[in-house]
Amino acid sequence: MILQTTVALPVLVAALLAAAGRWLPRLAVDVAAIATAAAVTALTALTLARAPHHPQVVWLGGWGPGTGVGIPLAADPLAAALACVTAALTLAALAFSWRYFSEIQAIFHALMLLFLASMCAFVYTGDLFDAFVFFELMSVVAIALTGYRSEEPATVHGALNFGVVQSIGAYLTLTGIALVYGRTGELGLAAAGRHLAAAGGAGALVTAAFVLICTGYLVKAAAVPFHFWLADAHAVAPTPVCVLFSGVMVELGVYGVARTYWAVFAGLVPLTAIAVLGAAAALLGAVMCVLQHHIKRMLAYSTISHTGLLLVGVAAGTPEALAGTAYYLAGHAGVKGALFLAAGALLNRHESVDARDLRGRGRGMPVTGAVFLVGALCLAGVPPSGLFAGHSVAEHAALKIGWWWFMPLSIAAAALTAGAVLRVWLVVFRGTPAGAGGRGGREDPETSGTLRSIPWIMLTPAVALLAAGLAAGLMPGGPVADAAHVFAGRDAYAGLVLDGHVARPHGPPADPWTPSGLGGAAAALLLALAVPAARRASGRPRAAHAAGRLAGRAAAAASARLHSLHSGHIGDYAAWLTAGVAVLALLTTRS
Amino acid sequence: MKAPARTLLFAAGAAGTAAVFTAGALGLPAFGGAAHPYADRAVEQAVRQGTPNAVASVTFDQRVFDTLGEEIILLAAAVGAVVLLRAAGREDRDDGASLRHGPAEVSDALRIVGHLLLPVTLLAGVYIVAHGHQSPGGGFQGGVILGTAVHLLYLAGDYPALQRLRPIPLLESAEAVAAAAFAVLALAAAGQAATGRVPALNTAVGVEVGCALVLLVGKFFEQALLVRDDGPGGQTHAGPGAATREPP
Amino acid sequence: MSVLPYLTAGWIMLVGVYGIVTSRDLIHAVVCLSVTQSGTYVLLLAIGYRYGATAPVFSDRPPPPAGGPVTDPVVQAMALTDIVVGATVTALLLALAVQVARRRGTLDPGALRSLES
Amino acid sequence: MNALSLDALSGPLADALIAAALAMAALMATAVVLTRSTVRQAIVLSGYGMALGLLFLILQAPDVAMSQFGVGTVLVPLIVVLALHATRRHRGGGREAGRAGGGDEGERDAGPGGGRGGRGARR
Repeated sequence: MILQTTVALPVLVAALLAAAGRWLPRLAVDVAAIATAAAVTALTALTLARAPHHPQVVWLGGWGPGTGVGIPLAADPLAAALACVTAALTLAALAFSWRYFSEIQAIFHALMLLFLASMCAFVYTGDLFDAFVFFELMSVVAIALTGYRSEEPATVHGALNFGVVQSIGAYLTLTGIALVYGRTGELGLAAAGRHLAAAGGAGALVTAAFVLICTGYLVKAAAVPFHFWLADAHAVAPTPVCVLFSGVMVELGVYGVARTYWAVFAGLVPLTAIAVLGAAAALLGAVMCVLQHHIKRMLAYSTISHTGLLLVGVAAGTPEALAGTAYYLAGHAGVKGALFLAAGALLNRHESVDARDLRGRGRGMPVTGAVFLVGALCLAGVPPSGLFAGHSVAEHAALKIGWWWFMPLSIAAAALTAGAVLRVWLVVFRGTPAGAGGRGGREDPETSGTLRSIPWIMLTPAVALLAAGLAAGLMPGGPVADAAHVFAGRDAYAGLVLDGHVARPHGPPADPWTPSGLGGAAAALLLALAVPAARRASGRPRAAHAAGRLAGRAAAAASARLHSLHSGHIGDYAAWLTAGVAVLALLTTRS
Repeated sequence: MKAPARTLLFAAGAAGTAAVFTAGALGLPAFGGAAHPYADRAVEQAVRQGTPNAVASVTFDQRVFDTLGEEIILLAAAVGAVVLLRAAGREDRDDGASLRHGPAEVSDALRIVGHLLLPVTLLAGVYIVAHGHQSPGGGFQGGVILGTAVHLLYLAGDYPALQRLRPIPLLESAEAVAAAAFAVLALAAAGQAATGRVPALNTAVGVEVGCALVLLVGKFFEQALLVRDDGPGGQTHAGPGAATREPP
Repeated sequence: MSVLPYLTAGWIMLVGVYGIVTSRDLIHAVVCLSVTQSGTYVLLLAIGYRYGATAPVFSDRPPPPAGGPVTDPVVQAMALTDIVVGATVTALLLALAVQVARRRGTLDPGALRSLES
Repeated sequence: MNALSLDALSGPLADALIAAALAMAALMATAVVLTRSTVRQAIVLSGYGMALGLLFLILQAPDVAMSQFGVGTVLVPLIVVLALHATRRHRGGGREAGRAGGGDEGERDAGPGGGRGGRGARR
């Protein structure tokens, strides 16, 4: 009953708000939405607490596994934890929008709750087609939320690109699902997985189905070259929505790949392609992140980079690496959510999120500044943040399977993204204010007017999320490793869904506190500190000698090239998407 | 990217995508084959539950959670369209010109399309009304026809009559309530017999789809028929939805 | 004939994406997207077809095996869901396109430069 | 017998009927994509929806066919036409909605190129 309620409760309250919202006072709407999100958080926490010991499976409508029809909702510990993160982030985002958006009506809250319901349902569902339906629901709600401030041209255009690219991806996923259905006659993840494993042998159909199903999820996860929509959508979406986009929605794409692989395709197809695209995203996202001035866009590119690392962690294919990925995801959700909320605070105080406009104007905002600083350090992997634990555990696991390149990659990604945030902190909160006259483009502050001071209800969620991200690395290693073992076993999942028994693995606990992990964190931190310095040096023309000028010109050309690739042209994005499918297929068949 | 480069990139990508899809399709059982394990199970369960239309049994009984997701999508899309199209004419009004809705600017193409579609829609509508949930058709198909047919009134009569026929705030509420009812029925009525549950769910879907489509199409009508009156005396901006939805 | 229907579905999807890539008008692109999606209905129903089968409705005919084979009701239910999803997504994207035109005065993706980073 | 259900089909007749409906659907889909004038495209789209509905009837899926007739031939084309009508004032250069995007040079390049690619892939 808990699992259905987790999905149904936000839907019911959302329907109520959509039906009666126009006649309800704003306070009632806020309280109802926040209470619902809190209730869902409690329900998912309860599921998480029960999942390691009692099977958390529901067959909707009473169609048990014996009938061979019906849709299961199942929560293994990792899925429950992800749902819990989702609900907690939604709670924070709704609390933040209490004062934010003072002129909105209940529709915003209704959409946020539907978003929460769709994400929980996507996490829990054990059925391929049902996953597609809720994946589409997530996209539809996300499009509506992205275009929420439809008065702004960039907003609607960003939302449109987002919708088209996501939809193409989702239709390819559905094509893959149809292939699986045609071959196995099953739609349940567990049942289809058992069928394919029993049939043995890979075959072209299995490869094609995996590639096509993964395409939709990789579009959501913003792997290169499917990532173009992400920066467009994040740059224009309202800040509380960005928190959910970056914190969980993108990560749900990674979850989709991981769940589909281990429940259905484990051992039948290689994950090399996912690793390659993920690594490309980690690098490209980090580089683009450094090149941005628009703070929300910068944070969006850093999400691309971090999600790329998550994909590589999943693609390593071992429970140890998955445990590291889980740490990383939890830490990233908290830290990135906090950073977006801090950016939102800047936006409604100064009507701009362009770092060049904001030079020195953050001096009066000590808490926001502290969030930026600590957030940057967390992105660099300072212990005990969840990102530190994730780096450490995943790097160790990657070395074990001979992926020597993973450690430099993750250090580089961490250093560049953290350095970019650090530079923003230096410029905005430590710089000296420039003369009057911004760079033109003012943005809608999303409130009725700019706020004199940031109210506590907007700051508390940011601080709480940051604290959670910082403490995520302290999660006990034993249960995390066990959860990863359960997740990364086809038999454990099939046993849970079809037979209703809980696997109890006994692996070694995950241990982030290793010398190499601490060394990696130190290296990333040092490099991160070097990024603002390097940017400052390259900004001073007199200091540049010949070699430096040459390097600078090459870098400028490269960055112009990169910028021109991210053109906002929907045709480009669709063409890149098909190219990505081809690359994915090539890498999956080759190895 | 220049257009030729884009087309080239697409050609390469499409070749790869087509290859992987073809390889997959060749691994499917031959078209029209006899082996459909899930279908056999679904038909068996439908017959056991006493639902003559197996498709309705799958949609509203065996895989009702899919349909729940679909109904939430409809709800989200209708609500989303209301949000996205809410600022209808706010900036137009700012520049002094008043707005009215009228059939004056309906293009010939619109009329032709409407007239071509009218008989088809009516035929289909009659069919849905004549047959219950036991034969092909059901809440969804009926809802679609109801939702669209209302707007063909526009072509027969004039716009004000249509507006009186669809009070948008009420429809929004009705749609959301129907979605909520569907969710409750789908999740809470699992124990009841399918013979009672399927028609009830069918009705909820019909109401929701009908309301959602009237809303969606209505919003587009409002956008399409917004015309400017440059002189005074024209009717002021009259979209009921837009007027109430606009933030102060 | 044995794979031709599947390949037709693939062709429809691909041609839709081609339309999006080469589109000069966002409304045209959204329509092409709906064409892409219609390929998935064709694929689903092709997978569910059986030679000599009738529709899975037993109001006037005994169920199988007595009444002869029927086509797959599961893919039909999936296609139904898919059609609704497609229509709503199309409507939402068209609403966005209307707003793009209103704010930007054009629908040519080549002329829209509001998203450059 | 229901009005929209066909009797069971088998043998070469079934094959021919299905093949014809499939070819029709594929051709109409291509036509929708290659119709660059948006108003005309909405009409072709309506026809495509009809072709798909017929295909679904032949494939013994009357429920889906009915939805397709409702959604594909009526609802979506109607919304498209309305959206076109709503945007006609805002299109650049005062061009009419139907002609937007037509007539410039890149356009003429794209059209036949698509046709060539299409025929090549179908062979």
